[in-house]
Order: sequence, then C-alpha cells, then structure tokens
Amino acid sequence: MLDLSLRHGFEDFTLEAAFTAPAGVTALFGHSGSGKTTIVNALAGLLRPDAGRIVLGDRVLFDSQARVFMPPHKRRIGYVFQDARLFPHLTVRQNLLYGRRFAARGGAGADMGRIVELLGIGALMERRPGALSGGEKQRVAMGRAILSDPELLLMDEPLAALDGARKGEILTYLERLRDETALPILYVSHSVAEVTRLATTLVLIEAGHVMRSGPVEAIMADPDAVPALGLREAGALLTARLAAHDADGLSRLDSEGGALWLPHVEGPIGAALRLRILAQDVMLAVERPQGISALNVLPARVLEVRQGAGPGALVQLAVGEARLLARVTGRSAKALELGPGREVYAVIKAVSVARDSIGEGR
Amino acid sequence: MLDLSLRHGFEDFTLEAAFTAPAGVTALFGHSGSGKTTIVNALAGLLRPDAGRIVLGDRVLFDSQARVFMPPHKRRIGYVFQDARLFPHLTVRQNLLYGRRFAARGGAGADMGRIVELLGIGALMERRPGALSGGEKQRVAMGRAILSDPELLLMDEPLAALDGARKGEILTYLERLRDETALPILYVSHSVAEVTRLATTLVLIEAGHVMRSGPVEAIMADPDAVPALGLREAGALLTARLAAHDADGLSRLDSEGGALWLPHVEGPIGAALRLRILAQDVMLAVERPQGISALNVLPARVLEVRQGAGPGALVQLAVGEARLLARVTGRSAKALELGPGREVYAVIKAVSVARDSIGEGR
Amino acid sequence: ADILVFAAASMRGALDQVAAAWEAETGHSVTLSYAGSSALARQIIAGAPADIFISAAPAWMDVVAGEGLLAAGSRVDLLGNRLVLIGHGAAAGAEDVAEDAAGDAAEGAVEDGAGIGPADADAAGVADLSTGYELAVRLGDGRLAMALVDAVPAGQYGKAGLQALGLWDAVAAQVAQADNVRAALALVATGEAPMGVVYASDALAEPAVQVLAIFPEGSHAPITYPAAMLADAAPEAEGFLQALQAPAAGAIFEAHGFEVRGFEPLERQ
Amino acid sequence: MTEYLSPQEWQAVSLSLQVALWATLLSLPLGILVAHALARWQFPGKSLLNGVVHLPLILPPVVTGYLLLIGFGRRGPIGALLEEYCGLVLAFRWTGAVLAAAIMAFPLMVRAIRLAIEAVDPKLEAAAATLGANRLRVFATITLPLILPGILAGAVLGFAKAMGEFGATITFVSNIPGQTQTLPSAVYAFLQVPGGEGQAMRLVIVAIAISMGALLLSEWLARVVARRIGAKEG
Amino acid sequence: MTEYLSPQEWQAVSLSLQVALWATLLSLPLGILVAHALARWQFPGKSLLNGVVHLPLILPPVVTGYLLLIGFGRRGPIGALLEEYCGLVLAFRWTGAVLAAAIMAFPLMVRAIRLAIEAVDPKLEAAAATLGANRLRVFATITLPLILPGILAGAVLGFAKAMGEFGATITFVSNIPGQTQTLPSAVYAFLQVPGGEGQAMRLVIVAIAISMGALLLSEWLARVVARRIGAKEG
Ligand SMILES: Nc1ncnc2c1ncn2[C@@H]1O[C@H](COP(=O)(O)OP(=O)(O)OP(=O)(O)O)[C@@H](O)[C@H]1O
Ligand SMILES: Nc1ncnc2c1ncn2[C@@H]1O[C@H](COP(=O)(O)OP(=O)(O)OP(=O)(O)O)[C@@H](O)[C@H]1O
Ligand code: MOO
Ligand SMILES: [Mg+2]
Ligand SMILES: [Mg+2]
Repeated sequence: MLDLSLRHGFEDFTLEAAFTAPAGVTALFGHSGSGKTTIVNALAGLLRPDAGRIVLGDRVLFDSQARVFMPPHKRRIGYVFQDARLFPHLTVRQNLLYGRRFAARGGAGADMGRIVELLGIGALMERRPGALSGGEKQRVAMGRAILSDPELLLMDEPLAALDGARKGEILTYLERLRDETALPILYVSHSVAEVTRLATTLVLIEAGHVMRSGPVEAIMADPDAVPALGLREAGALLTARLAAHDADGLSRLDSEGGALWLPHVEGPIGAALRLRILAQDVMLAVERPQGISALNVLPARVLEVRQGAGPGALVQLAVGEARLLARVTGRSAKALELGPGREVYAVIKAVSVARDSIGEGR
Repeated sequence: MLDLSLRHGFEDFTLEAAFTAPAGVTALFGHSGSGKTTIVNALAGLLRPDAGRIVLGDRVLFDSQARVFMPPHKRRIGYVFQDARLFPHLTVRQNLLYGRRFAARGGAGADMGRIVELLGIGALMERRPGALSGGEKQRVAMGRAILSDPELLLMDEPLAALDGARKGEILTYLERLRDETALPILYVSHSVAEVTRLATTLVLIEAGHVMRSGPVEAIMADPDAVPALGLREAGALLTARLAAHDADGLSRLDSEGGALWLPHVEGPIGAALRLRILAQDVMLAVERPQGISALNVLPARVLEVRQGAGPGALVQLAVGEARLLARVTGRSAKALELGPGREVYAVIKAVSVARDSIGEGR
Repeated sequence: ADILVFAAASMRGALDQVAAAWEAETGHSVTLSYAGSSALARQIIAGAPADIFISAAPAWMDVVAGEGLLAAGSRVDLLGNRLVLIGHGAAAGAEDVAEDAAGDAAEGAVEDGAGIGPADADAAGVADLSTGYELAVRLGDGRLAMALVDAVPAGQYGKAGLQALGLWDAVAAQVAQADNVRAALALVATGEAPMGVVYASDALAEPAVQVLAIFPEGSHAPITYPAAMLADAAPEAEGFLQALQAPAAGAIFEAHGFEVRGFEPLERQ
Repeated sequence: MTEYLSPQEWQAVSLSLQVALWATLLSLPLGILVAHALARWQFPGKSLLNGVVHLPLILPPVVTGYLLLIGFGRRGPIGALLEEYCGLVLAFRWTGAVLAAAIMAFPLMVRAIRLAIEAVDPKLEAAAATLGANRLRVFATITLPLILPGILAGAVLGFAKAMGEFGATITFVSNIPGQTQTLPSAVYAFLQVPGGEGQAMRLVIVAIAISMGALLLSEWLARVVARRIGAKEG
Repeated sequence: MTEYLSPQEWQAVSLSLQVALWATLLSLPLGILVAHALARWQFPGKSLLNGVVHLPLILPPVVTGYLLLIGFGRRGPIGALLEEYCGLVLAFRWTGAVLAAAIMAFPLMVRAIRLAIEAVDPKLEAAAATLGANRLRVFATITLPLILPGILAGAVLGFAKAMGEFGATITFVSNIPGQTQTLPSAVYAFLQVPGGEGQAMRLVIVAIAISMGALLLSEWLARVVARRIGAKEG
C-alpha cells in the first residue's frame, strides 16, 4: 500500500499529485510531459519534492513536515528507468546481479535463470551494455530491477522499445509477478493495452494533476474516462473463469455476462482471467444474427447511449451482471433505435479479443 | 531511391541485408536485436560495415570494393536516434537550429514554426535538454533532424516514447512530409499500426537478414507475412477515394472493393486515402445480415482459407478489385463452409477502421 | 646609463648595499641579477647582456674566460671568505667542551654586529678547527650540513678542509648536502642538523647558529670571489667594478663577513 | 598595500602576473589541440608526442631551463632563427619567462583538457556529424563547449604552475629585476640573504593570494558553465 | 648498462624510483578522497581545501621544502609528534623524500581524478542507489571503476612529477647519497660543475626512460580499461 501526496515545482511546470496505490499494479497514465517521471523519481528518492508525504507500507519514505527523507538505497524500490541506465563497465550478468548483492533476503526473491530466459537475454550475459541493441538494454534494466528484490517496483515505460511478441511475453511475466508475489508495481505507460492488461488501479495524470484514480475496471467502463484514454482504446474489462478447452482449439470462458468462446486461452480450468473487450469490437444487432462468423452473441440491455462529439456513439450495455461498452456510428444508433432499455444482441468475434487483452485475473 | 547491400559482423551477430527503398516511407520492421539500428547506423555513416555498397539517389555513400566511405556530415541524412542525443549545452531552440546552419539550402526546407507547433514543443524552446521529459526529448530530436533539411530521414523508433494522441498528430505530419516533399524516410518501428499507416515499402528483418521486402500493400495482404507481423496486426490495405461527407458525420469512401461508410475522414472530396482493415475486424456472413450496427457489408468471394497453427483461420477475400483478409475461428470456418469460391458478405464496423489506420494515400 | 651585474646569489646582502651607494653617488643605475654561479656563467656564454660577472668560485669565471668573453685584464679577485663550523643555537650538538667557548664567541660576534669579520671572530676567541677536534663525537648521530660537496664551492672547500684535517672520513657518511650554502645554513638554523659547514659571512647574520670553529687558512684552497667585466660591457661598468674595490665598498663587504682581498690595481689599456 | 611591497617587489609581482597570464593564454590553443589529438586521433608518433608533452614534468626544472638556454638562447639554433626571422628575442627577456612558464605548465594543461575530451560522449559528436557539421565544426560547437570546465581546470593549473615556476625560469632568463625577475625568483633572492625568510614569506603570501583568486574565479566559472550544461545526458 | 652508470648513480636511480612509487601509491587514496570531496560534496571550507591542495603548485618548490622542514623536521610540531607517537622520522630519510614528492605531486593527481569524477554521469550513481547501494558502495562499484582512466592519468602525472621533483626534496631532506639522493639531485650536482653537463644528461636520459615507461604503461592500461567500459552510455 502506497500513499503519496506531492507538490513540486519546476520553472514552467508544477506537480500537485496525491493518490493511493493498493497492492497490485498501479498504472500511471498520461500524456508526454504530464509529470509521470517526476512522480516516480520522487518515489525512488532521486528527487526531493518541495513538499508532501510518501508512505510505503508502514515506512515513511518522505515527509516534508517531519523533515523525513529516506535516502534511495534504503527505500528498497526497484526502478526501471525510461533510459536504461545500465552500468557500462559491467557485463549484463554483473548488471543483473548488482542489486542482488544488497538485497535484504540475499536475493532469495526472484529466480535469476527464469527471469533471464523470460527476458530473452541469455545469450547476452557476458556482453557489456555498449554492445546491446535498444530493446536489449531495456530488458536487462528490467531484470536488474526485479532481481534487486524490491518492495515496490517502479517501471517507467519499460516496454516502449520492445516488439509486440516480446512485449506480450513480458507482460505475462509481470502478471505472474503481480499475482504470485505481493510485489506492488507502479507502472508508467502510454499504452492503454498494457495498462488494462496489467493494472489493477489506474491513475490518470494530466498536466501535473491527478484527473482520475481508482480501480481499473471502474474507470475503463466509464464513458467519462474515454477522452483521457483515447476513443480507440475505450472498452470494458470483464472478469471471467476458464471453463473448458475445446478440441478445435477454442476455450470457453464463463463471464458475468455469459459464456464466451475465444481462441485457446492458456491456463488450467477454473483459472480467473480478465478480458478487455474494446468498444469498437462490439457489434450490436436487434435480432440474433444467423450464419455469421462471430461465435459470441450475447443478449444485452442498453443502459445509456452517449453521442460523442464526432459521428460515433458510445453505448453502455448490461450483459448479465457485467457492463460492456460498444462503439457504433450515430447512423446505426438511429437505425437500430438504440436507447436506454432497448434489448439487443452484442456480437463479439472470438478473434477480436486479442491475446494481449487477456490477462490473468486477480 | 536508396539501394543498400551490407555485411557486418559483431561478435555474436551477423548482419547480411540488402534491399531497395524507393521514394516514400520504407519501414524497417523486426524484433528487438534483429539489426535495425545497425543498418540505420551504417546508412548514416556512423558504422563502417565490413563490406557492401550504399547508393542514395546518384550518390555512392559507401562501397567497400571501391573503397568509398562518405563521412557522415556529407551524407545529408537526418537521423532521429533511438536515444534522443540532444546537445546538453544548447537550448531546445539551439538544438533545433543546429543542423539548419549547415543545410545546403540554408534551411529553406521545412518551416520551423510549423514543426515546433506540430511537435508541441513551443513552450520548451528556451529550456535545456536536462529539463525535458522523455517524450519531449524525443520530439525535439525529431524536429532537429527534420530541420536539418536532409535528403533522407532515418527514424529509429521515434514514437515509442509518445502517447497515442501525440503519436497520431505526428504520424499525420510525417504523412504530409512524405507526400508533400519528396523526402524519403527510413522508419524503424515495432508497431504495425505505425508501419502500415506510414510506409509505402516494408522491409522485414529477422536475425540480421531481410525476410521480405516490397510494397506494403502486397506484404500486408499476404497470409505468408502474417507470422512476421503478428496475428493481431494482420490486415489488408485498401486504396480508396473520398467520395462524400454526410450530414450525420460519416464519410463515404469508394474503394476498389466498393463503397465504405466511415466516421468523418478529414480531407477534400476526391482525396486518395489508404485504409488498413485488420483481419480480425472483418466478420463474415453467408447471408446479408439485417438489423445490425455494422454499416459496411460488402459482397465478397473467398480466395483462400489458411488454417493457422492455432484455432484461427485466415481467409483471403476478393472484394471487387481489392483483397481483404479476415480472421475467423476454425469452428466458424467449418460452420460457414468457407472454401475457395464461396460467396460471402464481409461485415466491417464503421468504427473499426480506426483513425490512425487511415493514412493519406499516394 | 644602466649596467647589469650577474652576481652569485650568496653575495646579495652586501652587493645590494654597495650598488645602492654607487647609484646615489654617480646617478647611474645598476641592475643586479642573482643566481647560482653556474647558471650565470652559462647564461653569459649563451649571450646574456651582462656587463659584470661576480662568481662565487674561480672555476666558473675560468669557464667564461675560456670562451673569451671577459674584457681583457678586468678580472680581479674581489673578495675572500672563511669557512666555519657552526652549531645550532646555544645547544650545539655537543653539550661539553666547545659549548662555552664557541657559544660566547659567536654571540659576541653577532652582538657586536658590523665591522667584525672572521678575523675578529678569531680574535674574539673562536678556535681554529684542528686535527684533534672531536667532530664525530660532537656530531653524535646527527647530521653535518654542508653544500653539495662535489658540486657547490662551499661544499667543495669544506670537504677539502675536513680531509686536510683528517676529519672527513669519520663524518662523511653523516653529511647532509644541501643545494647551496644558504640551505645548509637553514638546516642548522632550524636545528635539523646540529652542525654545519658554511661561509663565515653566512654564519654572521643568522642568530640561530653559533660559530664553533674556523677552518684554518691552508686547510683548503683560498676562497675567492672573482669579478670581471664582460668584453662588450657598457663603459659605465668599469666605474662600478672600480667602486666595488674602493674602501667604502670594502667596509660594507667586511661588515657582511667577507674578507676584502688586497685589491690589485686595474690595468688599463 | 603600496607600503607592503617595495617598488621592485611590485615589479616582480606584476611581471609574474603578466608572465603567467601570457603563458596560460598562449599555450591554451596548442594545449587544446594536442589534448584533442591525444584523446581522439590515431597517428604515428602519438606516443612520442605524449612523451614530449610530459617531459617538462619529468625533468628537473633546472634541466629544462638549461635545455631552453641551449635551444632558445641567442646563440641557440632556435633562438637565433627566431631572432633573425621574427625579430623575437626570448633569452633574458620576459618573453623567455613566458616560454619557460608555458612549457612547464603545458603537461598539466594538456592532461586536464584531454581528460575532459575523453569524457565527452562520442555519440553526441556523431549526432552533430549527421546534422552536417564537419569535424572542425563538431569540435567548435559540441566538443569545445562541453569541455569548457576541463579547459578552465587546465588553465588554472597552468596559471598556478606558471606563477610558481622558478627553476626553469631562472636558469633560462636569469633573475633580472624588472625584466625577468618573477615572484619566485624574488623569493629565491630573499632566501639567499640571512634573515630574509620573513621578506620572502611576504612575497609568498602575495603569490598565494593571486593564485587563490585565479582558483576561485575558475571554480566559479566552472560552476556557471556546469549549470548551463545541466544534467549530463541530453 | 652497469657501466653506463656508477654504483652511486644506480643508487640514485633506484632511490628515485622507490620514492616516486611510494609517493604515488601513498597519496593516491587521499587524492581520490579529496578529488571526490571537491567534485561531489558540499561542505564549508571547500574552497579552502581546494586552495591548500593547489598550494604546492603555486609556491616555489624551495618554499614548500622550507615549510616542510619547519613543520615536519624533527623539531617541527608535526615531525616531533610523528616521531614520538609513530616512531616515524622524515627528516634526512627517504621517507621524507616520499613526503616531499607526494605533496608536490598531489595537486596534479587530484585535478586529474576530480575531472574524471565530474565526468561520471550522476544518473548511473542514482541507479545504483535505487538498487540498494549506499554512498560508499556506489563509489566503490560504480564511480571508482568508471574513473579508473582518470586515476591512471593522475597516477602517472604524479609519478612523473615525483621523478622530477628536486627543489622541495633537497631543501627538506637534503642530499645524502644512498638515502636521500634522488636522480634530480644528482643531476643538479653535475650541472653545478663546469663540464658536468654531459654527465647530467646521462642521468636525465635514465629519468626520461623510466618516466616514459610509466607513461606508456599507463596509456596501455587506460586503453584496456576504456575498451572494457566500451561505449560511453549504458
Ligand atoms: N557494438 C556491438 N558489439 C556487439 N554486438 C552488437 C553491437 N551492437 C549491436 N550488437 C548486436 O547486434 C544485434 C543487432 O543490434 P541492433 O542494435 O541493430 O538491433 P535492433 O534491431 O536495433 O534492436 P532494438 O529494436 O532492440 O533496438 C543485437 O543482437 C545486438 O546485441
Ligand atoms: N529538471 C527539470 N527542470 C524543469 N522542468 C522539468 C525538469 N524535469 C522535467 N521537467 C518538466 O516537467 C514536466 C514533467 O516531466 P516528466 O519527466 O515527469 O514527464 P513525463 O510524464 O514522464 O513525460 P514523458 O512521457 O514524455 O516521459 C515536463 O513538462 C518537463 O518539461
Ligand atoms: O650561490 Mo653560490 O654559487 O655557491 O652560494
Ligand atoms: Mg517520463
Ligand atoms: Mg535499435
């Protein structure tokens, strides 16, 4: 549990942020220059804010009134920097082991071999950072921070330099880290996909201020938050349980909104999962459609239709217990006579729910 | 026109790449560590390859046999580095103007004011790089390279550190740069969305070798290329003409595959556009569906069904003159009896074609 | 109207006074450049614009003469000096025999100030250094400070004198050689070395040392400061060279502890 | 203060200042060039150049002075040439003191600047090259501003050394009041007179005051420059 | 070679080597500490410390030697204490020559190391701190390895200076063959005798050879270290 309240002024920029990050992954989301790195630096003790208070668990890291400022090396906060900051004179292996030496539990935390494999840096172990590509550096930096066995992990856009496939693997690992250990993570990102997959809590930063903060499901399903996240990224989060693996490679998930068939989802039967279903991937029909390739047709009831500034409309749906968002054109909304209370069918293609939108639930 | 053929060995890595980049934007696409930065460095003259030849227009930049090696400052190649590399002792303004001083046309090329505005760095002009955020640095670096009035622009993951909104704006600008000037751009990216929106030519790099290279439409619509691009990113490119703007905010585009209604598309009637239609956004139906929110229902003929390794299948469609890709589950493929020659309807939601998948055509 | 004199650094105190007096008298001006005799001689050979050279040792004057740079017949043996054995303050290395006698003598010399040269000190009761002097005993495990014994004149004279008196071998290993006589004096003055061998002129003005004994004449080659005019000297130089040998100058030199040599008349062509 | 020092001592002070300033200013451009060559270029004879630069540090100053006298004296091969073709006389002039001080200060200056150059990230220079700057312009616009603190450090080391230099100077240009008598030479002269230590110390204090002033000035300038450069990385 | 130098000269050569090595090695840790303090810490009296470090550069060596004599001689306040409590005698011993050489070399060493420290990116040190390393460990594991080239530069400057130092050494510990007669003292002695130049030059060549060897060694080591560190940025 992290409790933070900060004020800090640069010449042309003032940060005034306060939020609480419970266990799990808290995503800091905001435009370039909105103050994310500044917050993270203050947390790590690399920046001494003008005023405020930071409490991590039962430790006060900073308190301007009580004149408490715990130095960085005592904070036990792992930090994956926006620039990798590897030690140029050490090999990749030595970089990875650097923090472990000082770790309280003697590095009993994460398993080196597993992390190395996951990050795909096994072949680089004896190289020096000067001979690494941009993405390789970033992966080593991530390993280094995780292996230092921290009590809080700060990640400042760690995946920006990585390709999709690698990103997916690492996200999977971070999910495990989140779920298997109690390690809280503060994750800075520009990517809604990453944020929704990983985060349990979302903090939206705008020009140095916290615009919204709270559980990620609540914010994502809230049409009000859509402008901040970007239209294309709007979508709801569903919690589901893995119910069956079918012979033809599809898996069935039982969600609060009903059963969904998706391309094979890794995991044991009964596992809890989180699905992100983008508003734009949900099609609405007034009659149950026949002879179409979409496998998932869920009966739904319109809760609210919100006409956007453009030609689109956001439709909030009740599907069983769950909430879904659908994005349709105004023309369709009119043609289908959508309005609160209207009974419709939500059509979701099995393949639309991309693998990287399915995370392990909590 | 850039003609390149290189061989270069690092200890554990060998680059052996040859490709031709015509005018327009050529995207270098490949996994982390595949050799993209190495190629770009060789082009800029910052790395002297073991062997090979680089010809830009009518200038030989490098020829190991003829022992030609043109020094970097004579190459007139603007380079946006993966790390920003701003000059720490100069203000943002001075950084931006740095290359202009040496520009052949005395910086007659790009308009400083416009670029500053576009990059959103107007408020930072008198700051030094030490006081910039990660994304701000990257934007300044981009401006600096463009303002040096180069004959070729190299961009090594320039947008990785930027948020979606800013990314979109800058992509729009880069499109203009591509279309209005004859400036060829070599663009390194991990993001298929960026690539398909900007690129005219695509070069797929894998472990130091060129896997595929050619016009981006051809590669994107080719099921063979899907593994390299990632399933989720598979999709076809359509060329279309802006035909009408409707009062309800929708625009009609006439494509080779028929008319499409999309949320308002910026541009004058008659403008050529490129649309990327992701395979996963295309639904197939055997009868024309009724009462659904999807506005675009196109008659199509199945050309090929390719069952993937997983539960999915890629369906290549002929829609009028154009080719589309659809991704469906194997179960649906069977249920709908999809096979070469089968007549179906391709259903595309208007809102699925995201704004950042629509680029200005060429 | 300006003459430049290159003079051995150890002459500084006395020569400044003589020059000031001559300037006042004649209205000419004299510039004095003090450095080690070796450096000065080499500079003159390299073309230094000196008019007069005063060396601390004949050897370097000989070198300059050998280059044919001296005005013919202008060389004179201007001054002489005596070598003395000194001890630190009142508590010289040995607390016994020599202490009272030598201590009193040295203090007397200092108090009486100007006008008392080595000869007077002699008269005041400072003993001649003799073969029987228990130098090694008094030195104990202390150091005997001297100028470089093979390179710097004061050191060379001192070594010769001690050898002649048969005292050298017993103390050779304990000699601390300084780069010049003044540095040797400083070693004794600070007490780092209990005893030292320096010129009488140096010992005279240093209150922190006392003269223990005087080297007998003949125990080493006579200490001579030759002076000469350079071949292309300004005409006024001759006047200054003469003034150096005049009785007024002699008094000043003696006051600083030098011996005034029997001035030989200048041979004029 | 006028009473604190005699006119002749004032002369020595101002001459020392003059000599040290000129020695520093004149040798700085060459020092930067040599430092750059040693830090960044590859050429035959690099080790030799490096060795020659360090020579004045290795040699006892008297030897350096002696070699200068032989080479740059009026009868020396270089001295004679300089006099004939440039009308420049070094021996026994303050200009010679400048040469001696500059040579003695040179290795210190070069080392400081070289270290600063080696610390400049070559990636920044590469970036400047891609923007069209040739080697010289890269140096003038990127390297030079970034090594300013190093240049200041080199200059102040050189200045301090030049203020304190004695052995080579007195051996080369002698100790002529008003012409070649620098502060250290004057101190030396005082130390030759019994009881002159006190007077010598008076001059030493002046020397310390001047060099400390230069030191403080350089530190202040370096701070200003560093603040302008700000954080290390762009 | 045995014939090239007399036994006494050999003694001077080996003593000089010994003195220069000890002076370099002993002053290095303190030099690193002081350089680090000057580069990275803020404390009252920083300017004063900086000034004191530079003093030996500013003062004529004879003055430094004289001050050493007064302070560290057997009767000097510090010298007496050292003798009484540590049994360490400096006056007229080679240990004193080591002290003199170390003090003369100190400003050069400190400046080189300080420049190297200032060139280390504080962001790397910050990164190490977030990984749990306290100040001392950050210094030992990050700063120190990264400034190795600067330390080498400082060491070789110091060594060369120590090999060439004459004025302060002879003033402080005089010239006792086999105990305090260093190479420069021997050279000086030859230069005082008419016709001794040739012999002096013989010794000078030995001094040059030794220092050049040290120089080449240091450059080679620096290259090895630089290659290990590789490109500037991690
Ligand atoms: N100086 C070097 N010495 C040895 N190997 C190197 C060196 N520079 C790069 N490599 C290796 O060459 C390969 C290609 O590197 P390159 O930087 O071109 O990759 P990239 O495609 O740009 O990757 P990324 O997307 O992560 O930036 C990598 O495996 C890298 O480890
Ligand atoms: N040292 C500084 N001095 C002055 N202004 C600064 C300094 N550091 C950052 N800023 C400004 O503070 C604001 C927030 O910076 P910060 O680095 O926290 O942004 P960010 O949210 O991390 O952005 P990005 O996504 O681009 O990395 C920016 O406007 C930046 O220009
Ligand atoms: O200066 Mo002299 O030459 O011996 O004392
Ligand atoms: Mg940031
Ligand atoms: Mg790269």
